[in-house]
Amino acid sequence: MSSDVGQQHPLALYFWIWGLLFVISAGSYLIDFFQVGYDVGTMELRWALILVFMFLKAGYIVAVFMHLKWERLALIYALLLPPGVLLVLVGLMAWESDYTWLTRVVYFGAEVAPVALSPADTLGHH
Amino acid sequence: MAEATAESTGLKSIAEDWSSDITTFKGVPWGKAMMWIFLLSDTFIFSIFLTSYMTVRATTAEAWPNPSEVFSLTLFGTTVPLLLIAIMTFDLITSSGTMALAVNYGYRRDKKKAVIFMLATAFFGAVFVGMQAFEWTKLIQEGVRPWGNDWGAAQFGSCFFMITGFHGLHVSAGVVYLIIISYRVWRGYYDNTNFEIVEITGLYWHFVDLVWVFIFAFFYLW
Amino acid sequence: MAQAEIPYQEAIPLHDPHSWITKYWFSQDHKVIAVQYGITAVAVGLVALVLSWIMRTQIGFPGAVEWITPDIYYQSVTMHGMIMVIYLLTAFLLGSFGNYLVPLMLGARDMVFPFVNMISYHVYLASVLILMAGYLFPGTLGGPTGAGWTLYPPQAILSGTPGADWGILTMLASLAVFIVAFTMGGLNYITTILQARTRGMTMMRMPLSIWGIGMATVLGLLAFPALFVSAIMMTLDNLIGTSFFMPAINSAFDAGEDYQGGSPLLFQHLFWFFGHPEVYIVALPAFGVVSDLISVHARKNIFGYRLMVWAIVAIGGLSFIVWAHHMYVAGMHPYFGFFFATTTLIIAVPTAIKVYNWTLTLWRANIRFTVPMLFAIAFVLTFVVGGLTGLFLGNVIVDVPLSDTYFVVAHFHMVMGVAPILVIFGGIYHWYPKITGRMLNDTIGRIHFWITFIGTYAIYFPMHFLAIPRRYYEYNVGESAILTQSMDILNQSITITAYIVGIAQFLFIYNLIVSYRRGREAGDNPWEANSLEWRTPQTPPVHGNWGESLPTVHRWAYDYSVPGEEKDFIPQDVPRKAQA
Amino acid sequence: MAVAIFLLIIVIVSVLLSFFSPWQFTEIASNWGYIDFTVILTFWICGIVFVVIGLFMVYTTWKFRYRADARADYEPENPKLEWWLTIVTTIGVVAMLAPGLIVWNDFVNPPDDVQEVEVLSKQWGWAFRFPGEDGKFGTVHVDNIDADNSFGMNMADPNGDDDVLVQGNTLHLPVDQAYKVLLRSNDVLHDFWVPEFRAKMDAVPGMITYFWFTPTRIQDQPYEVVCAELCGRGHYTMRGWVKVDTQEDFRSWLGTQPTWADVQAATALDAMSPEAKRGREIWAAEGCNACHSLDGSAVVGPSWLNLWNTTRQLADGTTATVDEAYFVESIREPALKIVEGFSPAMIAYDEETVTEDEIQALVALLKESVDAPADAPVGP
Ligand code: HEA
Ligand code: HEA
Ligand code: HEC
Ligand code: CUA
Ligand SMILES: [Cu+2]
Repeated sequence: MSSDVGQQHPLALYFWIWGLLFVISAGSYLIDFFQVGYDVGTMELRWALILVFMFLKAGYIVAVFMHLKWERLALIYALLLPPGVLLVLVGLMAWESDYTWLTRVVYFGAEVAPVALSPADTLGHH
Repeated sequence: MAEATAESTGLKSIAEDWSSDITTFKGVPWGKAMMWIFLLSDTFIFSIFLTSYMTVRATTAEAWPNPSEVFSLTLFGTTVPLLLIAIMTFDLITSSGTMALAVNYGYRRDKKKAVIFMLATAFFGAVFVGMQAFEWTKLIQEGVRPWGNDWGAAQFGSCFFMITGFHGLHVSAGVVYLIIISYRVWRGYYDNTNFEIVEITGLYWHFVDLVWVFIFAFFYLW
Repeated sequence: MAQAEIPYQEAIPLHDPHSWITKYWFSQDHKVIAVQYGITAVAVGLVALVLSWIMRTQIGFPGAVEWITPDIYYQSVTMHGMIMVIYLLTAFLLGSFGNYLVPLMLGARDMVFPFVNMISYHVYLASVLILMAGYLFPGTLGGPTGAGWTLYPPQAILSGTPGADWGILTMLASLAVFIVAFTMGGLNYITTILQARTRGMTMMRMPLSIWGIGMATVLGLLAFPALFVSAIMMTLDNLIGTSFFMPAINSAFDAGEDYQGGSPLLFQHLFWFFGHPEVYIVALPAFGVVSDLISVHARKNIFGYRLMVWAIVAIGGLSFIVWAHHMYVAGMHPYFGFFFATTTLIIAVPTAIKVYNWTLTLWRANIRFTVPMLFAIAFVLTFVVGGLTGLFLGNVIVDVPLSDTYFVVAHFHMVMGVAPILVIFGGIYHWYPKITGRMLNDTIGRIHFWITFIGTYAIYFPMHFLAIPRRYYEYNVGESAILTQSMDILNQSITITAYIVGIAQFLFIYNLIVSYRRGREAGDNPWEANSLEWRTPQTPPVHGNWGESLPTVHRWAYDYSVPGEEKDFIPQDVPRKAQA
Repeated sequence: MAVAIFLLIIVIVSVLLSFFSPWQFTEIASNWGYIDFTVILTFWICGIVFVVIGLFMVYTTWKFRYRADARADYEPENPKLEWWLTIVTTIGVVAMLAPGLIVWNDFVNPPDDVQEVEVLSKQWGWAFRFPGEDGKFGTVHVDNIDADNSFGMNMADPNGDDDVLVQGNTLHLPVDQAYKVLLRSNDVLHDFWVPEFRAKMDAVPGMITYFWFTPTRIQDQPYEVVCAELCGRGHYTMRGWVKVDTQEDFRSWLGTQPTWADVQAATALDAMSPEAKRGREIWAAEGCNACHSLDGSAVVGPSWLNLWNTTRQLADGTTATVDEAYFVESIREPALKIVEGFSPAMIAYDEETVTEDEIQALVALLKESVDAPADAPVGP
């Protein structure tokens, strides 16, 4: 594309992506609407779906709306590489918090529901 | 044109761009480069908010209230989970779409349409903030506080108010920013540029939407 | 887009100052902002210096001065550490050197957004004032916080710690404001380095100072968010009783909040996710600047420039995945030790390369022992000592007996408390002629150097042998036997040396003031250096730096003693001879 | 010239000080000789590097000092040399790191015959707890702490009854017995450090941390414990003592210390009926406590607090009242009626595991598990 007038792309593309984002968001929402995961008691499928829709949506926003797709690689990599260290942080913190939680369970006799508590459960009784 | 010198693609283009003189990001105006770098820094801020949320949620031995129910709305007698949040999500996407159009019209030098769509974006942003205020009010009435709630871990409220609050501040700032820029565009401050200012504003706005994608996934759905 | 090109930059209208206020106070000229940053940083640095005297007095002569209570002691330690690291070193190296050198060394007119740059300084000033406001709150819980510069909760917000009332809040607020200031400045530095270099100035021709400053700024922009967010969360824990970092506790000093379920380790991880990059934020600019000082004054090209650049990049990247080496004995997941010890020792390799290259630059050089060069050499030696003791601490099991003792204190004073400070001094002696047009007095400079170098070495080296806990107001409590008599003597001598070294700094400040009017005229390029800042048409450079057009760069900054050339230096903007 | 001389002096003095300084590590009194070994190894490698670099600088600053007629070499790089230096450095790093990690592996993995002792830290003093006869610690929580229960023992946990509680700042340990030190804090971070034992670790409120060691040396003077993590204005006063005894001396000392049961006997705490108390024992013994709390906090399963006689919303949309029949069914065939919001995680218990008689006791417990004044027994 001729970049001397900046990022210019056919309007139709934007409408397309716009529509797509609606569809993806609807997908995310339906995960909850149908209580995916809560119904069967295992959350893996729910988490996987959440992540898939999240990355799809984020990807489209960044790539098309923020025009990153059309930028030169030098910029793309400069923006995408540094957050890699955050993955290290997130991974280690997940590990760390599990460990802390475990010592709480073992020594403080606490234990926690793998499934979230529903407010309805306690609301009626207080 | 600066980029005329660097037409190669792929990894080679990275090496060439980084080893060229004057500019590293070819064809990227100063303001846009600065906005991107700022957004990178802001990404770290929000990521660390979310990481902290993950950590406290996984560390606490208290049960975590179920957001699906906490944020449900009762409409015509039926309880719909996360309804308001869904509406807010769609509202933000809509604003992202109008913003993208504004950028496009800006580069087409269609000042009038650019301004109209920017103001539309600001409008949807304001609506979002309004809905958020409603949501906060509802939760506060139901007894959720940053330091505790009736349903489980206190961190539920802490994280909720902190993260959505910080995001809401970003949206509010974005609304103000949009209004100022559209005023200036309208008054002709940028007439002898390519209107990349609209794109820069757009970057910020899309970023705010982007953050919401992650908050929605991790806080409301997880 | 044409904006990014030099002709456009040359056409930018500069906001020339019209009054005293816009020239010296609200100036948008990067050189004035640099001096503002520098003066403010030195001023708070002196406060921190006086605080170190208070601490040393208590350690060397316990009880000799009555008003040094435990509260005063811990408040002094905290403020001393925080001021030195953030408000002096970070602010000076990036705010002052960064502002001054980035546009000049790159051949730019100014920073890309001078207005934001100007605001940056004033926000920084505000953060300093907020920090100092901690001293204004009276009462038993008044005064600044005494939580240690690491501010670990729960302790930091409970009233068993001095300053738990307002001190901790002013500290957190000040840090948040500082980060805003830094972000405004930092975005400017990065954008200028990436997008506003002059013709011919490729990245691989940039002086190492710019590499160091640039990489440190990147680290800052990515690491400060962690501190920013933790400051917000701690403020919330403190003010409205959230429990991010606060587990259920039972303390007589708990202000009655019902804390539950938070994670103190989370704070430590976030603090060091910021904190470790932070130590490189203060080290990398020093690395860069010292490379330039050594090369110029040794009249020799820097050895292994490319590897130096890659080492800076590698250190910058790695510094984000070593943070928990500060937490080996913090009770984190035991297996983290393996990961972090390995990454920590890996980072020593690129750092070692830098050390080798500095010393190898001296090999077969023609060393002029100017005052800046003296400081540069002293830097290398102190950094080696501090770096090597860092290797003790980095090796997880070796850290177990050493952690939280004076060995750690000795390590970081060597590597941070004196090495970068020496570079700051060296840099000031080196660029003062450019900033003011006059030389600093050489004799005073040499006296200042020898006292500072020998003195600080005498303070910090023996500290390594003190196997006693740090952050102790007093050692002889009850039947305690951990402090032996010979340690008493050592502590006293350290204290006395610290007084002397501290006083010597006033010599330096005297020199700065007097030479401004009376110093010898410097000329444009007194050190016969190559980089662009010495090629400005005027000395001191005027607003806009360059005349009609910007300089064009033809070579790297290190063409010293090129064989077959008449002079032993060839500035960067001298064209190459037509190759036959 | 002066520079080279001073650098030389500094190198020499540094080396001399390292060998002849009067300040050395205290004499070791634990199994962690390996730690000392890694320290010494690191010392030698780093020391040699220091001397080499120092002397190299002495030489260059002397040899290549400025002369007007001299000229520096022009040598931008020397890849071969740089490769060599990188490799040698890497070797040096590996030589320090590898033994270090091996010892660390020992450090974090206590041996099989290890005994446990808990160190309870609080601003600004220490207390200690041994697991007693059964070798098991009772669970604890700071919320349980009150005037009669300074350790925060969980009343409902029978494992705690024989725990030996040591007040005061002195801990006794038998020589040559490996101990895993469990660290707990009531308030802020502390760090339990005895320099002679080398090992140390922070105590973190809200969790348990640990390290292990074997005391190896008996001496008359107890070893001094110093708190090594800033814990407020009294940090520097937070000392304690560890006395290493022979096995016999240790036993007789331990015998003089009260157990939690002893402490409890002194105070009548519990207003529950005997039957309900028996129910609580069953609750803990059968492992119901892993999933059901008595304090209202939802664990894996619903809390039993205020459960009796309430109407439950079930997942299939129907409701049920918690009476004896429902209770029995919930135990025998839990999958039949799933409470809304919970997963069917509970296994079925048959008559052999939970007898009819025991169910009666559990029912009594349930009936008495209602919100009561603040000093009612607190669950996990
Ligand atoms: C400028 C600041 C700075 C720098 C550059 C460093 C550099 C290093 N630091 Fe330091 N450090 C601090 C500032 C700094 N540190 C501060 C402020 C603290 C304390 C904070 C507090 O608790 O208050 C601290 C604490 C600290 C700890 C925590 C100790 C504890 O609390 O228990 C550790 C542990 O790993 C550590 C390790 C290192 C290492 C491995 C390096 C390495 O980067 C060093 C690399 C350099 C060299 C290695 C020397 C050169 C190399 C050679 C000459 C050849 C190589 C030879 C061989 C490999 C044999 N440091
Ligand atoms: C850059 C960092 C820096 C610097 C320069 C110093 C300088 C000094 N420090 Fe400090 N120190 C820290 C960073 C620094 N320190 C940190 C982070 C801590 C940890 C705090 C904590 O535990 O929470 C600490 C803690 C600390 C302790 C441990 C206290 C304890 O644990 O109980 C001691 C004890 O002796 C000490 C002493 C000194 C002394 C005597 C000096 C000096 O007086 C040495 C001599 C003077 C100089 C080297 C000159 C420096 C010049 C200036 C500062 C003037 C302004 C600058 C210009 C004019 C350019 N410091
Ligand atoms: C592995 C976890 C687990 C253990 C162990 C366990 N339960 Fe449960 N229990 C649950 C879960 C999950 C539910 C909720 C879902 C359901 O109704 O099955 C539940 C439900 C119940 C209910 C119905 C509660 C209500 O609110 O209606 C009773 C009664 C009960 N359990 C008794 C017991 C008893 C008695 C024991 C021990 C002998 C026990 N449970 C052990 C997980 C457990
Ligand atoms: Cu307890 Cu320091
Ligand atoms: Cu570090």
